[in-house]
Amino acid sequence: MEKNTALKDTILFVGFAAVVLCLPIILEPIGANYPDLLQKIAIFGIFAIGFNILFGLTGYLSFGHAAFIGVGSYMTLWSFKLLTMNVVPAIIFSVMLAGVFAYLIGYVSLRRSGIYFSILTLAFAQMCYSLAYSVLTPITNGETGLQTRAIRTNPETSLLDADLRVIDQAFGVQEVGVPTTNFFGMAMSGYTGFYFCAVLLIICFFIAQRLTRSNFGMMLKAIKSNQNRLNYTGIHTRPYLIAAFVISGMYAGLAGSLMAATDPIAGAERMQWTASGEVVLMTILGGVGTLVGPVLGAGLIKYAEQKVSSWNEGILENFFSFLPETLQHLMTNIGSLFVGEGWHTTLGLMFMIIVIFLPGGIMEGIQRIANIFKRKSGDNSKGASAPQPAE
Amino acid sequence: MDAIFLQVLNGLDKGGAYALIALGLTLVFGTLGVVNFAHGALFMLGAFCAVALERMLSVSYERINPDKQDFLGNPLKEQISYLVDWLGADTAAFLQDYSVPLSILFAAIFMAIVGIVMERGLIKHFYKRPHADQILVTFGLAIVVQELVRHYFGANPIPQAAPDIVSGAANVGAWVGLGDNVIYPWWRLVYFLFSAAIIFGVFAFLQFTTFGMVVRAGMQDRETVGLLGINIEQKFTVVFGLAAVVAGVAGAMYTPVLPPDYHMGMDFLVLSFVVVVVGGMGSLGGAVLAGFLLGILQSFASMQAVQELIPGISQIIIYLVAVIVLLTLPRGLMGRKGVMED
Amino acid sequence: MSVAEDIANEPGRSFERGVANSVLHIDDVHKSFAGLHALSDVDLDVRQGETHAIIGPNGAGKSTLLNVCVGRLKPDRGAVVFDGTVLTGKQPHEINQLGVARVFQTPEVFPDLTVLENVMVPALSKRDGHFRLNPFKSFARENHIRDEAVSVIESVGLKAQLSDMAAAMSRGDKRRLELAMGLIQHPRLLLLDEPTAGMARHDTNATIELLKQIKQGGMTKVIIEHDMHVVFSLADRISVLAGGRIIAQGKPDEIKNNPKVREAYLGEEQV
Amino acid sequence: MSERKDITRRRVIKSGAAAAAAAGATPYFYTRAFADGHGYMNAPKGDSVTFGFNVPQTGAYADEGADELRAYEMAVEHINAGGGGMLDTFSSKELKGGVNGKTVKFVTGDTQTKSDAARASAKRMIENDGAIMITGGSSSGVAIAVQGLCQEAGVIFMAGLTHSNDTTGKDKRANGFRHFFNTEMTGAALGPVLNNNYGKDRKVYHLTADYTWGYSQEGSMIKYTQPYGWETVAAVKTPVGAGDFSQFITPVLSSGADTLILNHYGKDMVNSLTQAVQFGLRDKQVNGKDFTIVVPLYSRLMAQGAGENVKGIFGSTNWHWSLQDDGSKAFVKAFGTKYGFPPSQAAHTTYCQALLYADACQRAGTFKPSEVGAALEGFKFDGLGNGPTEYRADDHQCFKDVLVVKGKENPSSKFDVLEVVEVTPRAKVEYAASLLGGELGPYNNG
Repeated sequence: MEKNTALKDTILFVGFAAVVLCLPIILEPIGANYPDLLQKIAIFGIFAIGFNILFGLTGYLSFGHAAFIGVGSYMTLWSFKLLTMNVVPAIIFSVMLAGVFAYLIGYVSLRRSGIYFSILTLAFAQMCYSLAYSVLTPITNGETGLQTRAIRTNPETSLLDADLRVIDQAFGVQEVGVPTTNFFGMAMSGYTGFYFCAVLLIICFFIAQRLTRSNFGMMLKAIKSNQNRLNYTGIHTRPYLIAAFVISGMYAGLAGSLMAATDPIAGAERMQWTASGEVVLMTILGGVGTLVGPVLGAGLIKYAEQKVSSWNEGILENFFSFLPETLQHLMTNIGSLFVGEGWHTTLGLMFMIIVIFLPGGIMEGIQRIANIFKRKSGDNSKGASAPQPAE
Repeated sequence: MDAIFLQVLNGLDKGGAYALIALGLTLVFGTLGVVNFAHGALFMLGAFCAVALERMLSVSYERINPDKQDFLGNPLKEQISYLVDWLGADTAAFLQDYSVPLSILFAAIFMAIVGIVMERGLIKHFYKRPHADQILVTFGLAIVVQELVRHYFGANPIPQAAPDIVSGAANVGAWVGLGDNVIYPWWRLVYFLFSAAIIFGVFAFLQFTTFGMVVRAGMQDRETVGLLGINIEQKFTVVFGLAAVVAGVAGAMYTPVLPPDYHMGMDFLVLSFVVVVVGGMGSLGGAVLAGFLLGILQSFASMQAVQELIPGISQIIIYLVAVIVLLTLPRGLMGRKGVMED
Repeated sequence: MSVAEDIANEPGRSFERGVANSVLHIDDVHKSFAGLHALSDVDLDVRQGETHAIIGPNGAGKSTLLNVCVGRLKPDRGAVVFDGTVLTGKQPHEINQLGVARVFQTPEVFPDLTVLENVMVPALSKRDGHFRLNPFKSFARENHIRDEAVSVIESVGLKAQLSDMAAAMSRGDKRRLELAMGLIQHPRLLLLDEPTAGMARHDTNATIELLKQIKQGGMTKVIIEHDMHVVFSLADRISVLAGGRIIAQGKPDEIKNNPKVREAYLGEEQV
Repeated sequence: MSERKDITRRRVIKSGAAAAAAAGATPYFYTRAFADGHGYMNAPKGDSVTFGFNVPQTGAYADEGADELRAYEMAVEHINAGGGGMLDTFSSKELKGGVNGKTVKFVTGDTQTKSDAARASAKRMIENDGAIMITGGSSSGVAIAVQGLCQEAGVIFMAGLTHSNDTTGKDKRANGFRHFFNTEMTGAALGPVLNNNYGKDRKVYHLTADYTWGYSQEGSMIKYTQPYGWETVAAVKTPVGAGDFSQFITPVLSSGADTLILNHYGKDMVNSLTQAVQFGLRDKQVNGKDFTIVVPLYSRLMAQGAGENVKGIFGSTNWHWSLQDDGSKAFVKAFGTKYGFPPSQAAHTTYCQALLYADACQRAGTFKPSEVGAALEGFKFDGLGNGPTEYRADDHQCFKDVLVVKGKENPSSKFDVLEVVEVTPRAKVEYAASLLGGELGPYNNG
């Protein structure tokens, strides 16, 4: 049995890695094989996987994880501005700083559970957002966002408008205009940027998988199932919760850092509650507590945001051009309710449909389809998909 | 002194709005056990009831006036209101002037229908589902509702005028013996009284009717009420309808203060959750108390003297209060043990 | 200074560390809820290796006493001393780590875990104690603990349901699972809150047999029970609680014939 | 100036061994986008060229975004037809159907008025749809973010509605161009008009949106009213999207100020203005003067939202449909006939930007950013509704007359909310490019 699980895990991991690395080919038919969307899918995949370590395993629903995205992004930008355009130090510092923030916020917020915990995390994140947008402008450059600049020539220029990059300067790097971010010379934009993110996504997936299968992961699941009982079993649950919170915060910090690494700008709006809500939706949409689900959810939402929003009426009219003209107009009108500027409607409907018909998210849908095929191939001796009786 | 007095008025006014939204939210939490992320959308729908009524009262037909020109230089098509034709100019003007107060009736009926349909059609299937599912489905619904509103009314705010008689500012200073600088808009005073009346009405309803008794018992202990064999499902529908109506009329009456736009529900959503949690989940009194408390604190935090002392405080005061309250009082101001803690 | 030390060092109070070979010593414990005295002047000694039953009519304060022992409730006065350590004021997980395990009256299992996992979790916590974070220590590779868990599950008769979700089990099965979760920790003191309630007679007997076997292993047990068949089959000594006070203590035979006990139980239970 | 051209992003960092690694590791994909072109990003193949219209389709500025999109669609029609609308009145007569012999097509994206979303959607249009330029937007934060992106990606950015100084000030970039005016020009134009109408020595209370544009607008208003003895009593920052501004308005009553300047835009402007009027500010007399309110930047779409309350209130705007020059008349006629209502200033500026870009490409004979940019730099034109206008080479900012407007007392229709009070000539609002700082840097051709 134990070998069976290990084998299944290995297959899952290898399959996941293969699919991620082949995404540019797999997504070609739906027109999603361009670097930015691929990068976003990988980055938000990391975010969602990390979020799932907290929410999926312990059941603690944080509404403030966007704060760590912001922390990671700002730290990365400052590393670019002060040290070097190489992403390695930026990522390391960002993940560490996000971890520190997560520890502080988690330490306080985890004194409460349930919706009280959710509101505490929300409150902290909203405070970070509001301050970053206004009072902390000297660090965050407010609404405009922090960007990389040319090397400072006049010492009186604010560091927001000019950079130092001491490491790069020490190595005598010649810069023309504003340089691009790199990983030892490999540019972080375009497909290289995607592969960089993809490799990190696979590593993050691996770590999450190991965590889930470890004793630590089992304790987290036990916390979700019955935290009180676990206390009487001799486990002090708080350190476990804080650890889970910090780990998922570091995942978020990494995601934030990668956002800034592939696209060197950091804005406060990344920390708004809607951004925290987005990752909650991704996780639930894909399937809470599953390993692959959150990544699927992330991909789906990013696809909707990027592609569905771009299907304007012209594209719709082309799409329905095979119809007679009146019908074409009618269909275009109906269609435009759901795509283009109406893409939010599609998103809202998708949430509702999935949660009504597939409570376990997309992963449950996949499971059901798989079960149908299993049954067709004759393996229906066991009622594997029999619903669990309610309490 | 003047400034402080006015900030208290501001706080009461804001607090009234917060309390009205939070009231329905906490009622639904407490009795149905549902985390309703679409509650903000109900508030927004109520506000658009006022807009819709105003539009209905000024439905018109076109008449070409060859003497005037429109912006393209073509003969102007004048809009003639049907209401004017039917009822005469005076009555029509009167009705249009009072469209916001009239919209309370319209909003109450419309929102009751919306609430009942929503509960029967969707919410009731989610009583036993995890909170996360409830959040996702109601959030999805909120998005769909607000996109529909945007489709018909556009994205820009649509101001609604208060009736002429209460459109100016009252010389409140003269009433309480303060200076002439203490003036306050009539409509805001009306709104405060209105919210107090609604809050009082809801409490009286829950306190003095048998129906209210059952609902309160349900908030105490849902299982027991179920065991009593009372037709609790039907009661739940009514409770949800009530919450929708309260949110709706609160929204309709708020339109002269804040020109409604399709996104206002989302803007109020987070705030109303903070209010409910600070008050204590499922506690009606707590929601009202927290609503007024946060309203007044927010007003004071915006004063320049305070802002100079603590920069940025006006931006974060609500959340800061939420953190402090939750850390010192584990279940909010008036919350009970065991509600929504899993 | 911890709460426990605080209480122990309260001026003018000294705890007797109990009689010789006492494992659990309950010293003058008072607890009241809103003016209602749930426990008053409770003194109790549980000796090493014995099975001590606490009986009494409904509302006598039995469960309150157990809750005070495991740290769920804090007494108003008095203390609980386990093997020389004051438990009062300690966190539930600390008390468990000292070797006190509890089997709950209403089954408190992990509903979303399998039966096997339910039993392995307490075993892990017994072994590892404090917080551990090692992502490469796979739960599936804990062969030693799994084997032990399987044998304990077998001994409570749940072998067939090894990989079932606990949520889907019957109430009686959950109680047996509870028992297994307590047993696997090899506690020095096992507190059993009505371990056979809701079981069929046949299963009750099986449980009695199981507990008898454990007794040979030298584990000290405190058992709260309504079912006198169970009590008299297992108990070495019995304490009777009524109205929050201990009204009698002694060997089963003494208790059976105690007139006070009969009075307290009149119309309540059949002795 | 010529040496800053033609530098591609590939000449980026060279750091020892890293560069060697890069040379071997740069994969096929990365270079694909421009390797087969003519040495610049998304060089058009075939007989069409794609413009990217990046406008807010959701969020608070969705209506302005929709109007921008209408104007873009019309601009594309006119460019492809070689005539119609303001193309007929435009001083440059190069465009005669299509651009450089290619038909113009377009793709659209939703900025959501968020920098991240705007950059993502611009990237999609560049990377996936092959857009040769990006244009649009309805807020400065977004404009600056997208401008930075276009600089990195190597396409031209024609800014839409963005009023902050920074867009062509300290955040200016070689690949970015702005037709819209800015807070500096608003201040310079409004100052004298306010003095003429309200007199010297007033006490001013500022309510300022708590973000970059707000600070910039507040600074300009203080700078240009000070010479007339206008004194700042207080400048209070308000959270963006505050909704209810009552707690910021009541202190004005007792502050001794006789003028309130609302450095707000969009929804904030509608809300704060509506509420300030409700509080009876306009009916008051302070220091023996009538209390006045000023809204430095007007948007007609939003002013419609503020309804009755804008009457008599001064502000500035980039363009207004009631202008009677040939260009404006032609534009309003074309737009009004197509859509049934007059265009907004957002529609106007985006229409102009599309036309100006197309014209520059035609004149340069290529779509290569550095050459198109050179064609725009210092370009003088007329007939686009703002009178004689110049794209200044130093900061890629258009200089033209600024309109001072006020809310109309007797509107004849729901579109007729503003009336033009004064057209401040270009000379009075011009400033040295060095005033706002920043560096254009070199062009990036991708």
